[in-house]
Amino acid sequence: MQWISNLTNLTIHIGNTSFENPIWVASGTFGYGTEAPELVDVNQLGAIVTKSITRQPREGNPPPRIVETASGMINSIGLANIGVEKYIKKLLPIYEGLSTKIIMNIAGTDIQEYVEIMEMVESVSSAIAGYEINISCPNVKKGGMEFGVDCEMTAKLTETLRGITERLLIMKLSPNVSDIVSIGLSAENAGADAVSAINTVVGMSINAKTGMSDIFTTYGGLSGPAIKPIGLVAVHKLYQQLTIPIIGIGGIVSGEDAVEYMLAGATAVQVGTANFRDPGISENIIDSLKNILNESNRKVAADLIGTVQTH
Amino acid sequence: MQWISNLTNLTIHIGNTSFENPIWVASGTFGYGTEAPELVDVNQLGAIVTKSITRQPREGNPPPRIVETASGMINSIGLANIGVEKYIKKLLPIYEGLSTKIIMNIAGTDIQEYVEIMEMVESVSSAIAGYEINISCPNVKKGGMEFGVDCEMTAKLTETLRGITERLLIMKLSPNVSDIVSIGLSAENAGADAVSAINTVVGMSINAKTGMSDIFTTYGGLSGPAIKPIGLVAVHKLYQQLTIPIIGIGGIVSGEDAVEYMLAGATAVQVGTANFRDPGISENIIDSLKNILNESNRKVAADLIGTVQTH
Amino acid sequence: MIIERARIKSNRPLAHEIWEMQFEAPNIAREYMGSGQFINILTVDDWNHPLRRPMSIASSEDGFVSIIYKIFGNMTRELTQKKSGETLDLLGPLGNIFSKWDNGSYPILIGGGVGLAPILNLKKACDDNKIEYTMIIGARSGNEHFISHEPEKNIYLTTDDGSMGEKGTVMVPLQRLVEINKNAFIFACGPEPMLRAVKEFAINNDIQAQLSVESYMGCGIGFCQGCVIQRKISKIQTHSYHEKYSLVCMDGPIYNAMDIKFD
Amino acid sequence: MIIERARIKSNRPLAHEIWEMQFEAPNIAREYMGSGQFINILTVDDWNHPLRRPMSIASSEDGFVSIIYKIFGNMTRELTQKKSGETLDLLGPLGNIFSKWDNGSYPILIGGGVGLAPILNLKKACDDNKIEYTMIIGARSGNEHFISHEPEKNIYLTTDDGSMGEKGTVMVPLQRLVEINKNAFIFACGPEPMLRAVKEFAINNDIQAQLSVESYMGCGIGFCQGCVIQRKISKIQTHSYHEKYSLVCMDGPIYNAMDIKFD
Ligand SMILES: Cc1cc2nc3c(=O)[nH]c(=O)nc-3n(C[C@H](O)[C@H](O)[C@H](O)COP(=O)(O)OP(=O)(O)OC[C@H]3O[C@@H](n4cnc5c(N)ncnc54)[C@H](O)[C@@H]3O)c2cc1C
Ligand SMILES: Cc1cc2nc3c(=O)[nH]c(=O)nc-3n(C[C@H](O)[C@H](O)[C@H](O)COP(=O)(O)OP(=O)(O)OC[C@H]3O[C@@H](n4cnc5c(N)ncnc54)[C@H](O)[C@@H]3O)c2cc1C
Ligand SMILES: Cc1cc2nc3c(=O)[nH]c(=O)nc-3n(C[C@H](O)[C@H](O)[C@H](O)COP(=O)(O)O)c2cc1C
Ligand SMILES: Cc1cc2nc3c(=O)[nH]c(=O)nc-3n(C[C@H](O)[C@H](O)[C@H](O)COP(=O)(O)O)c2cc1C
Ligand code: FES
Ligand code: FES
Repeated sequence: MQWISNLTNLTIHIGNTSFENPIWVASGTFGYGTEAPELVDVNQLGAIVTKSITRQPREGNPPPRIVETASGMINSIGLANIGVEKYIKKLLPIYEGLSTKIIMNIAGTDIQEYVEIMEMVESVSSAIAGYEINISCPNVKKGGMEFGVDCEMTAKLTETLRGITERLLIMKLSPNVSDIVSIGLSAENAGADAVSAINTVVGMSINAKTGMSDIFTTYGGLSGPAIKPIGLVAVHKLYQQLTIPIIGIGGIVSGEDAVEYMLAGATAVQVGTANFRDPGISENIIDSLKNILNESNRKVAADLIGTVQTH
Repeated sequence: MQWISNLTNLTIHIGNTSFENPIWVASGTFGYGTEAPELVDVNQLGAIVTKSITRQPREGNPPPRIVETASGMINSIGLANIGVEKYIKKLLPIYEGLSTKIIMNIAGTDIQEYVEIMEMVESVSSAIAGYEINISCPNVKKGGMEFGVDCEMTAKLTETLRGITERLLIMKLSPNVSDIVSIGLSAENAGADAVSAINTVVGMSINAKTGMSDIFTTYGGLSGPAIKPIGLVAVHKLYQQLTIPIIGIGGIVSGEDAVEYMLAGATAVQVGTANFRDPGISENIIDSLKNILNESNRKVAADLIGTVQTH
Repeated sequence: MIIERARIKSNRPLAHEIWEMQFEAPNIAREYMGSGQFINILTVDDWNHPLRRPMSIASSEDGFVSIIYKIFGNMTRELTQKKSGETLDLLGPLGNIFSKWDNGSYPILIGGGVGLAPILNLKKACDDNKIEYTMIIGARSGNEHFISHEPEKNIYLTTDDGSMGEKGTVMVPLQRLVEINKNAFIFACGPEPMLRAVKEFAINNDIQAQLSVESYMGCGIGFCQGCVIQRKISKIQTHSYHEKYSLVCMDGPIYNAMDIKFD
Repeated sequence: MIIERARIKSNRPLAHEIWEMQFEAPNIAREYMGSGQFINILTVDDWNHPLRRPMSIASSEDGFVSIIYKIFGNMTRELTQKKSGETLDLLGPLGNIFSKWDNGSYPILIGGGVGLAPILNLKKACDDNKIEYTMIIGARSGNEHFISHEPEKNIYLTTDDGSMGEKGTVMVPLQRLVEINKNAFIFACGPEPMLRAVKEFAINNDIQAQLSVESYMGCGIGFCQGCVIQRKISKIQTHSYHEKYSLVCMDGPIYNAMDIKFD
C-alpha cells in the first residue's frame, strides 16, 4: 500500500521556516556535514546543525577527549573548529548546493564574540537557514557556560543577536541548571525563535585500574541513550511554559525515541551520539517515523507535538 | 595466599563513627533491611540506610511507579513508608540486634517535620548510628525539594537538626541543581558530619506506542549505571571544596565502581538500584573491593579517597 | 526465596510469539508453594537492562520449573535466543498462591494470552487432586493457542476473530457456564481488560473470584515499593501505609476480585 | 569507506587472550588500500555500548578481511563469543597506510602485543613484492606469541620474561639489526611505551620510522574530533585548527615518528 505512505506529512515549521522533516543532526556530532558523503545522503535530513564555530579557529582540548560510559559517552572536545572565516569561505558555498537546511551553531566566550561571528556571516549572502547559539558547552572554560546558567545573560545575548539577524535564532539550553524553564523563558522573551534542549550533561569517568581520569579535562559532557530521560523532562517542562517551538535532543537513536520527544513537546529533534555509530541512522529514523505514523491514526508528524498523555 | 587478604583494611571513619567497610546500601533500595534475610547477610554491610521516614505513614504515589530506561530506571515511589512511630516501635528493636550500622533516612515537607521525627527518635534509646537527611527527593510535591536546591534552607535545616542530635548527621544532596558544591558547603558550615551525593536525577519516560507517560507522576528519579558519570562529578567537585567526608551514590554495581567513587573523593559509597537485581550484590562488591586492594599496592581502602589522578 | 543459577532444559515456541522455557532449578522447585507463584528472571548479564523480568511458574515438578512467555519487548525477545544447556539467574519462588480451589466449589479457570501460565499450573493441581473444573482460554487469534478446544473435556477456547474455538472473549462461555454451575469459583489470569471484565462479572453475579494481576516490578522482593496495585477499601486513613496500595510482589500477585481496584 | 554487514568466516584463539577473526567483506576488501588501514566494528546491537571498536586490518584478500584482537575489555570479550556464520556490522576501510616500504630501503617491521596485526599485513606485502625485511615481534611472555622465532628467516621474537625468543623488549634485536642494516626503515605498531622507545631510537639514530598509533575513537570518520594525537610542530599559531592536533582516524593511524608527540 505504497500510497498510504504518501499520506504521511513530516513537515514542521519553526518561525517562518519550514523543514521537510523533524529529524536533524546535532552540532558536533556530524562535523560540517561534508565528511562522509559515501555514507549518508545529507539532503534527506531535516537539517544539519554544524559544529560550533568560534571567531578564531580552535585546536580544542588535549586528548583523551572521549570515553564510553553505560549507554552513553563523555566528550571533551573543547570546541575544536575551523573558525568563522574559513566557515564562510569554504563551507557556505558548499551549503548553497544542498537542499537540506543548514543551521549554523555558534559559540563564544563573551557576547562580543557571538556578535562578531554572526555579523560576519550576515554580511555575506548564504543559504543558511538560521543559527543555533551554544550557550551551554560544558567543556570549555568560559565556553559560554556562564550564559547557559544565568537568565539575565541569556536574555541579553538573545536580544543582541536578535538585533543582528532575521534568520532563525535558536538558543541551545544546558541541562546542568536548577531551572531550565526560566532560562528558556528568558530566551523566548528576548526574541528567540526556538530553543533546543539539551546539550550534554556534565559527567566524569575514572579508570579504576590506573586511577586516572579518563578525560583530559576531568569533566566532560555525557550524551547518548543514558540521558534520554533527562532530555525528555527538559522538553516536557519547556513545552508547558514556552510558546516558541522546542527542539529535542538527547539519546535519540530510533524512530520511537523521536516520537517520544515529539509527544513530550518537541517540534523537531536532533540526533547526536548515534551518528558516531551509524552515520546514516537519521535516514533510518525518518523512515521509522513514517512507518510509526502510518501505523497510527495520525499521519501528520506535527500532530504529535506535546500530546503525551499524563496520568 | 590467604594471609594477604587479611592485610586489607576496609575500615573508614565519619565523624567519630567507624564503619567496617565503605559499602552501604542506599535509602529506598533496601527496604528497612529486614525484607530478605534469606538472600543477604546484612551484617556484612558497612551500613544500611533505611527507606526515607516521614512523620506520618505514607501510601506513596499511584502506579505506575517504575520503568526501566537505558542502563537505568526511573522511580516515583512518593516516599511510601511506615512513618516514624512504627519505625521506632517495630524497627529500632530489630536494629539493636544487628552488628551493621543503621543510618536512618528522614524526609519532610518543612523543617518542623524533620525536627519532630528526629526528636522522637532521639527521645528513645536506640542503636542507630546516625541520620541521612533527604532534602532532595524529586517525586513528592513539596517533598523536601525546596531544601535541596536552596543554600539558605539547607543551612537552616542542617543547623536545626545539628542542635538535636550528636549522632552522625549526613545531608543527602540533589544533582538537579546548578551548583551542588554551594549546597554542600552550606551543609558543612551548618554542622553536618558528611554529605551524600547523589539522589536521583529528574527523568521522564514515554511509551511511544501508547503515547502515555510511563510514570504516574510524569517525572521521576533516574538511577542506575546511566547516572554514574553524574554522581562521580558531584563527588569529585564536593571533594575539592569540602572538608567533611562525602558518601558517593549513583550507579554503583561493582567493586570497580566503588573504587572509582573513592578515587573521586568518596569516603564510603551506597549501592542503590543494583540491589533490586541482586540483593546480595553489596557482599560481592565488598569482596571485589578487597581483591582490588590486594592486587594493588594500597591495602587500605581509605587510602584511595580522593586520589584520582587528573591530567 | 532463593537465587539460583538454573540450567535451561528446553526453550521452544508453542504458538505465535509464545514460548515455553524449562529450567532445572531444584532449589526453587523445592520451595515452590503452589499455582500463582512467579520467578524473577535476569535475562542479560550486562547492566543495560538493570531489572529482572517476572514470569509466572507454569509448572514445577521433580526439580524443574517452567514458564510460558510472550515476546513483548527486548528481554522476552532475548529469552527466545537462549539455548538449552545455558544457564540463567532466577530469583524465586515469589508471591502468593491461588487458594480454595479445593474447597468443594466448582473451579472455572480462565486464562487470557500468556496469562494462562499460572492457570495451566492450577489445572494440573486440579487434575492431580481429581477436582472437576472448567477451563476457558482466550486469545486474539487461533495462532496464539497451543491447546485444543475440547468442550467434551470442559476446555473451551475463544478467539476475538473466531478463527478457533468460540468467537468472542472468555466472557461468552463464562456467562453460560456460570448459569450451569451455581457453585462456581473463578480463577483468572490475563491482560487487564479481561481481568476487569471478569471482576465486574463476578461481583455482579456474586461469584467468588481470584485474579492474578501484573504490575511493573523493580525487585520482586519488597525492596523498591514499585509494584503496587490499589486496594478497594471503603475507608482509608489519611495516614496509612499499604492500606490503599498493596505490593503485588509480596501480597500478590493473587487477589480476591473484591479486594482490588483497577483505576 | 563503507558500512558492510559481514559474515564471520572464522573466529579462533591464536595465543593467550589473542584471537583472530575473518570476515567475508567483499566491499571493504575492494576499497582496501594497504597495510595500516583499520575497520570500525559494531560489536553489539544494543546501545549499552554505543561506540564501535577500531581494529587494524591484519589481512585483506579475495573479498575477506581479518583482524587480530586482544581481549581487553567488554567488547573484545564479546567478540570472542561470535560464531562463524553470524554477521557483524563493519565500517571501513579507514585511515591511511604504511608507505615507502618499497622504496629500496630495508624495512624493519616491529610489532608489540596485538600491534602486530598491521605489521603482519605489511610483512605479507613485502613477501608478495619480494622485498627483504626483518620482523621483530615483542610480547610480555611466550604464551602471547603465535608465530615462531626464526632468526634464519629474519623473524625475531622477544619476551619480557625470556620465556620465548630473546629476553627483553623489541629494542634489543632492533639495536643490533640497525647496526648491520645501514639502510633501515622502521615500521612499528604496538603499545605506546614501545612506540615511544622506537621513536626516540629512530630519531637518535637518524633512521626513518613510521608508527601506527592508537587513540580513543568516537566515530572513525571525522565526525567527533575525539581521536586526536599531538603533532610535533616547532611553531603553532595561537589560532589554529588541526595543526597542533591531528585526527588519528583520518590523518592517521600511520605517522612519521618525527611528526607526533606522545605527551
Ligand atoms: C507477577 C507477574 C507474572 C508475569 N507472568 C508472565 C508470564 O507468565 N508470561 C509472560 O509472558 N509475561 C508475564 N508477565 C509479564 C512480563 O513480566 C513482561 O511481559 C516482561 O517483563 C516484558 O519484558 P520485555 O523486556 O520483553 O518488555 P519491555 O519492552 O521491557 O516492556 C514492555 C512492558 O513489559 C512490562 N514490564 C517490563 N519490565 C517489567 C518488570 N520488571 N516488571 C513487570 N512488568 C514489566 C511493562 O508493562 C512494559 O511496559 C508477568 C508479570 C508479572 C508482574
Ligand atoms: C586505529 C586503531 C587500531 C586498532 N587495532 C587493534 C587491533 O588490531 N587489535 C586489537 O586488539 N586492538 C586494536 N585497537 C585497540 C582496540 O580498539 C581496543 O582494544 C578495543 O576498543 C577495546 O575495547 P573493549 O571494549 O574490549 O575495551 P574497553 O573496556 O571498552 O576499553 C578498554 C580500553 O580500550 C580502548 N578503547 C575502548 N574503546 C575504544 C574506541 N572506541 N576507540 C579506541 N580505543 C578504544 C581504550 O584505551 C580503553 O581504555 C586499535 C585501536 C585503534 C585506534
Ligand atoms: C563529541 C561531541 C561533540 C559535541 N560538540 C558540540 C558542539 O560543538 N556544540 C554544541 O552545541 N553541542 C555539541 N555537542 C552536543 C550535542 O549536539 C548534543 O546536544 C548532545 O550530544 C546530546 O545529544 P545525544 O545524546 O544525541 O548525543 C557535542 C556532542 C558530542 C557527543
Ligand atoms: C525505587 C527507589 C526508591 C528510592 N527511595 C529513596 C528514599 O526514600 N530516600 C532517599 O533519600 N533516596 C531514595 N532513592 C535514591 C537512592 O537512595 C539513590 O540515591 C539513587 O537511587 C542513586 O543510586 P543508584 O544509581 O545506585 O540507584 C530511591 C531510589 C530508588 C531507585
Ligand atoms: S517489585 Fe519491588 S517491592 Fe514489589
Ligand atoms: S574518531 Fe571521530 S573524528 Fe576521529
